[in-house]
Amino acid sequence: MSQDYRRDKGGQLNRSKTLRFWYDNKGYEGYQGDTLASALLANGVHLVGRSFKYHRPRGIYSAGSEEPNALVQLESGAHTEPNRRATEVELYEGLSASSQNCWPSVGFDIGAINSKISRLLPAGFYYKTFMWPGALWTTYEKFIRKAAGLGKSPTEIDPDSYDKIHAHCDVLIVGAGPAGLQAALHAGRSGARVMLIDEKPMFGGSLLADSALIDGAPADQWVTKVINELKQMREVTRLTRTTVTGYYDYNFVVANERVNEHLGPNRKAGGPKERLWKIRARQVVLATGAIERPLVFADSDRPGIMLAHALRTYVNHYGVLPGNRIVLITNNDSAYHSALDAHAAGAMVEVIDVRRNPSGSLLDTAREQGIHIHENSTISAVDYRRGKLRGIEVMQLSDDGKAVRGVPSDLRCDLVAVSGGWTPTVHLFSQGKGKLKFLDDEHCYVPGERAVNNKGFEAGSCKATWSLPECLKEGAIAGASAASAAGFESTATEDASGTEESVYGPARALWILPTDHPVGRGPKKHFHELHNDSTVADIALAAREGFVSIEHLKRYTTTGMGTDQGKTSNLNALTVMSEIRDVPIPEVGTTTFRPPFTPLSFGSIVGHDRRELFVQKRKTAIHPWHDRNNAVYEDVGDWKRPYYFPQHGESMHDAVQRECLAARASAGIVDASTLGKIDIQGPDARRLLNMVYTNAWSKLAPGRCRYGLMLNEHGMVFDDGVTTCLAENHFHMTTTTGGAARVMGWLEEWLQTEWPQWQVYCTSVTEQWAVASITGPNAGKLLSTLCDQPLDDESFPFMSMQSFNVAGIPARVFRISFTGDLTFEINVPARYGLALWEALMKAGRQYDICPYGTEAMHILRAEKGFIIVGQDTDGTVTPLDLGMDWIVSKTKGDFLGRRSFTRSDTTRSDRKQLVGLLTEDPSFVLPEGVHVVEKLKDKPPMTMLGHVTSSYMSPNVGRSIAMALLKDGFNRKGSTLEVSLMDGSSHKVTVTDPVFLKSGSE
Amino acid sequence: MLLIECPWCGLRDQTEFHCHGEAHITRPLDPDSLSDEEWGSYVFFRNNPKGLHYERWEHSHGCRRWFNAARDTVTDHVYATYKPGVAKPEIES
Amino acid sequence: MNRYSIFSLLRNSVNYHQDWQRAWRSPDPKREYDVVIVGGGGHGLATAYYLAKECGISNVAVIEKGWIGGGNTGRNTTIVRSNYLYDESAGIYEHALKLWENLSQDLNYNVMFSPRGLLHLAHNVHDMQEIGRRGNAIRLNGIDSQFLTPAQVKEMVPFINLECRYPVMGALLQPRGGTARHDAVAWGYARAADAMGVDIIQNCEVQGFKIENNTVTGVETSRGSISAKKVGCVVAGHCSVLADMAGFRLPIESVPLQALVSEPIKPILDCVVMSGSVHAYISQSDKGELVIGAGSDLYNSYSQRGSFDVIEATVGPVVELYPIFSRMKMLRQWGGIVDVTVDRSPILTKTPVNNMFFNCGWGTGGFKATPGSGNVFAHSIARGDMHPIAEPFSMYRFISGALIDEGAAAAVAH
Amino acid sequence: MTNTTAKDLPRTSSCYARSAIEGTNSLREMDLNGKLNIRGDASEQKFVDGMSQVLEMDLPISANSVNERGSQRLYCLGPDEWFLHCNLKSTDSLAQNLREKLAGVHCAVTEVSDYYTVLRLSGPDAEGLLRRGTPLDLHHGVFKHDHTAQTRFGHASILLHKLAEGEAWDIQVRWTYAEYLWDYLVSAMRSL
Repeated sequence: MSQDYRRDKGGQLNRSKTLRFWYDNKGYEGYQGDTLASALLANGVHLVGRSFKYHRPRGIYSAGSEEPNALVQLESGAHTEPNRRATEVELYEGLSASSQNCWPSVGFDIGAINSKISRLLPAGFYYKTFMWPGALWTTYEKFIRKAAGLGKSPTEIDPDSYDKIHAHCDVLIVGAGPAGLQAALHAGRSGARVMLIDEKPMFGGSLLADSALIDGAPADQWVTKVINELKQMREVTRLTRTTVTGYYDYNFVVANERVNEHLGPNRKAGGPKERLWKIRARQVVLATGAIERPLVFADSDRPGIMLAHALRTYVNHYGVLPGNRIVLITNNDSAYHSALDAHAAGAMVEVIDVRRNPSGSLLDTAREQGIHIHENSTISAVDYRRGKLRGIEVMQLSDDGKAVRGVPSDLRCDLVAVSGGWTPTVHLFSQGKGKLKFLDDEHCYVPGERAVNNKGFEAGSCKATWSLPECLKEGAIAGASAASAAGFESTATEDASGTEESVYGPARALWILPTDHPVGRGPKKHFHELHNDSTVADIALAAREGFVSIEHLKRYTTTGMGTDQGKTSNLNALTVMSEIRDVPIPEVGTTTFRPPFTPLSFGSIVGHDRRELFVQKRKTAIHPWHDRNNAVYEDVGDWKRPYYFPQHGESMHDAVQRECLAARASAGIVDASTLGKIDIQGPDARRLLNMVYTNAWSKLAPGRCRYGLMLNEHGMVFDDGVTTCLAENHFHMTTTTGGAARVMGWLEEWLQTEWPQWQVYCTSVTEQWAVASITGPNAGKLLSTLCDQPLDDESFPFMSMQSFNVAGIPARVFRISFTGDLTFEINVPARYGLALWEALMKAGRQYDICPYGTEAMHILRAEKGFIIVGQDTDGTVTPLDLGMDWIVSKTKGDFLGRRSFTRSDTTRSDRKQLVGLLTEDPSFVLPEGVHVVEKLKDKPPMTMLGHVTSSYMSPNVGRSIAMALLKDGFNRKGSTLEVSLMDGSSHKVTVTDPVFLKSGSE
Repeated sequence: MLLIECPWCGLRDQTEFHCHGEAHITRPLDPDSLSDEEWGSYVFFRNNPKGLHYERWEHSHGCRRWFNAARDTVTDHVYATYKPGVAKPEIES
Repeated sequence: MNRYSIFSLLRNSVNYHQDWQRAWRSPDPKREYDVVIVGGGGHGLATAYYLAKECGISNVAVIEKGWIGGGNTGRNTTIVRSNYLYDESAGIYEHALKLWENLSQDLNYNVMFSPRGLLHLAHNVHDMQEIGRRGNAIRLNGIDSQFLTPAQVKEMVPFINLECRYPVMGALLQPRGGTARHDAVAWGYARAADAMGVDIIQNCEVQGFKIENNTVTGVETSRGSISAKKVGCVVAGHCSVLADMAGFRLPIESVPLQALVSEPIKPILDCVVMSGSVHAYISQSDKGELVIGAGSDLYNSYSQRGSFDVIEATVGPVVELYPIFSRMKMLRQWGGIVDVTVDRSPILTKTPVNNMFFNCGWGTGGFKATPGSGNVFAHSIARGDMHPIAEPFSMYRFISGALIDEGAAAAVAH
Repeated sequence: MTNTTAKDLPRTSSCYARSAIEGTNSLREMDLNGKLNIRGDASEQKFVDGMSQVLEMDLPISANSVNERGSQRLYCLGPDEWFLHCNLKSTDSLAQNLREKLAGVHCAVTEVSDYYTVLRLSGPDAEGLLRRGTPLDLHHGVFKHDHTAQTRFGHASILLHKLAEGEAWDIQVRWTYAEYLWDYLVSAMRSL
């Protein structure tokens, strides 16, 4: 299909590169340099979507990121993306897009029924109905959900990659229009590190659509010159296709670069689709420009109606004349540029000016060109039929602009362009906690005072500076000032003097234009907000019902809550409310602008932190052996620990039972490398241990080990482990795997903030040591084959440590036990962990050594009634609750948490206490987490006495065993209670001591 | 996203640090002499001002030292950071 | 008061909706009230509503610094559930859930309570033990709870990545859990309370309390002095500031909690899914946005803004668990100030000042409790003594040690 | 009893099967060297003198600085913490000499050779690759040759050292995070 609306010349396009694309399965052609929107317009396609609520047909409204209407589903399959703004999607060969929120097609949409019953669907209608009968709401809701939502989520895994990078600079400039370019130039010349960022594929900003002169030459020549100079500066980073989406504290700025996206999914080049920049800037210059403000008239949401500056952009930048008979409607002079450019491009142009007796050089020029100006007039109706804009009705305005008079006259046209002046783009300034101020004369918010930590400057039309020479000057000053503030010598020069295109006459403060029936009380609708279908009548209703603050207004009418975040609608909404309430706009309020400026892809936010890099997998030195030997892993924190080692298709249960039996029968081996380890040295080491553990440490002799419990100040157990005295003032502490970092932090916290004068240093040595723990009656014999050390009870007693070579590796060997059987925990430098393990496995073959995982480890310890902190405790358990009063020193004085023991709740005798439970049926294993009751009731609620913390089938005891935290548990030993099961049944249990296996040597 | 001056390593990104709550709370020397109210107050009750706040930070991804900061909880402006043991600076906010 | 219904909507449409009345009046404050509620969020408005409706006290003012519902009521992720571990928690949250189930009809305002089912995922052995304990406790407290296998989870959420970094091992389902429309809760309570005579006074900041003989007698506000026989403070985030005015401290710290929504899409997720271990909390609103609960910044702040790293730490897990969302886009992020207690349970309490009551400390989980919290707080204020459901949540538990440690038990208590 | 000695035994690599990348940018895990963590009080003259004498070099005393002598590098990590890189073989004797020399001085010498490993990243894009994970300003005008800093890379804490010459960086990281760091840098290389 030919590009009927393409101009013969003009535009910054590569006309030699024709690109074929598909929209709603129909093929079209465009050029390299087009956006999807400009290419569609070149092909005469205006209707591109259906609105959110009423499913009204909608067209392309803008030429940029403010687009409220033209949202499409880009591509399909794994590459699909919903809600892409056609005005920003760069055209590439083979692009395929489809319309959204319509069925069966954008031209004929069943959902448009909503438009027919729109009178029943005012703002907040859903709060007022769908309540009877109550049970039906969920049914209604299904339909509401289906009707809402715009595009569709991808349903396949994202095939693209994303990059993320930190950056630092002295001066960050957001926006590369005339002010931004000037700022970059002046900051850059000072030698400062500068980043210049713009969301468009090329720099130039408003100049891209402009016909202005700078330094006597067309603006694009000046832009090229500036870019060339910037390219020469080593410290200047230039980013196009990059949107600054967030401005946070301390000049932390987030920007999203679309790296390869514009090449389409079939691009040959590798590299990421997008890159997220996390930038710290000393100074931030905001040159973010302005967004054209719409005029709202009857049915001004129809396809074929667009912003005046968008028209100009399409004509000048994209070489598209989107209509042949064009009507502009305006309340200010700036639209005349668009009128003149469209006229020059060959369109028949008329202007409807809502002002009375407008005058000025631009109007004179327009009249000279033969452009008819309808003064003091408005559009009272839009003729949109069968997918096409066919004309409008024009009427005279009353003196106050609130009504129309006379008879309407028909005006044939295929495009209407609107201008209600300009709204400075203050989003980033406001995000950065800057305070906005309202300029009465300019009818807009501009940057006021900056937040204390977000230093920088603003320049250009983002502060309502409209003239080009002024923008250039402000840019130069902002760039130079920012560089100076960042510590560089810099002054602004006036080497770029823009030609003042014309002096603007005053605008008329009129944005909501009347029609032949009162606004909101007739068939024609005044949409001030296109994205979410919010009308002027909705605002009036909100005001009537008391939703008058901007926050209530937004939420009640959903104004500004769409994917465009109200870029074109917020100020009109404020204006309507201010007129209804008859208060100035600042009293109505200011919307809080929140990041992101435009929607930011999850993929970009995630960057590299996905899949394998989501969270590091920590593995022990022995891991390669586990891998080779079929280990099934358990995630413990970010560690991968062997859970069990199934053999020949064993089930987990079978493997674990086998491992438990083997460990007690002869020899078992477990990888204990993940335990936290802390080296503690200094004259006050014992003092520290005395404070952080409940028991006494003053007399532990070198070479001896002791078990300890740690409490928080609330008196609750939070970690445990064995600590060994290596030398008089030197200790080796172990912690739980999950608690390693917490305990290290706990010690440092106290030492650094409370006891800095104590002479003791703590050093984490967790990964220094690989640990293989061998247990079982033959553990000693096994070890003796690998060392020259006497291992008998006398030479190497229980709870002691010795250093000697094991398999030729220097080792610290601890005779401690978590199984209750003879156990040696062999610590070697991590580099030798695997060698040690393999040596032990080899030497252990004659003892049928059995490697076991964490599950068997848990069963073996439970058989002996040893606790696991975090499983048998949950942060609400004291040592006394665990029946471990033996570990609480009564004589050593103060320790952390001790004082909490004497509070009324902690001294209760009926606290939950750790006990053992034996099921009536010894083959029945209680699920962990089930609750104990006195006697099962027919139905809940029933009083719970406590819950099962640990529960296993113990092959060594020969029956199931369980531990529980039970209210008044110690006094209940011997009694029979019931455990309530999820299926409603119960099982009888007897309360016992939690030590199930009396045998065992240690 | 704060920038925080570690007294030893200099100005660093917030993501290198951890905050540990109110500063200048001294552990009672003789907890036994405290009433339950006084003990509970020490363990759980905190100043939670809207405005100037003295708090503890740890340069956890750096030198792992703890230090104190005076920060405004409304503007998030960090007025000062200082080493432990140093008296809290007077800040005019 | 106009009654809301499809018929009133039809009737009003004839006249282009010109005849709707204000949802609530905008009265000037009176000199004196029986009860002044400080804070016009969901909990405060609910308190006023139940005072009028169930306690026969309608000479009540709700004083709000800004606009009602402008705080955490309008900034949360709208999740409603009652599947808490401890009896005390189950008591108050289930009380709330029962009220939720009939709230639209009770208020004649559609709060869009949508019991679409709520899943808690378990990703490791410890999680399985945790949901095992909690699921059983919930059931014995008479609340619905079911365990799901990974396959059943996949049935409910077909696009979930069960084999993510921490594989999904199972889940706890509360079928009656779901979401509600947060703004509607504030507006619905306001309208219903107003209809019974409660004065809702917006843009009125409390600047101090009138306290005589350790008994509160009123509040000083930006719109003048207002006397009150009793005062209830329900100002999430700012409770420490009010306590400070009244001369005492609370075991509370205020931190920014963040949330974000994606662009709207057609329905794809029909339940609420929460994962403590992968840190992803997600549901889809009726508008089609994916509503995602982010973490809190770990420092005190009243700035209602958070850090970008919290957003990164939130979106990462979402994409890990739901890889198809990688191409979705964040539309809006925001923060609220939540008041956090050490045990992650709220504080409903009498205070050191007579006739002054505080309701605070809801942390990240206040929205779901709104009706229950307001209801028992109203009864407590009316009686002058705490309602049995509220009783365990006294601020004095931090003295006795009787914490309700949902935080320690679950590692997360959203 | 076997007669093997430790040095004959195979060692486990912290990057397991990752083999060095040699290209425009290169990445490899350095051979295991000796590492001592040393704590002490820089304001105590005996400590400073003892350290200097044993190590035959000046004690760097501001955090994130380094002194070098032969194969020895001494990093100052903080107000009371140093980190020594040395020849693996001499680790024991250095530790012993330090302990003896500093007897009576409150200090702690802890061997952590196996706790950490060092990855060397070099090439024209090295700085850019590091910027994928670290929030630190690594610009050549700010982070100069032979500068060092403890910072963050992704989830890992690292000790970063820009070598005295060229675009080469040593990244010291905890043993169990080395694989993660490696894979992250490889992912970063793919996004250049």
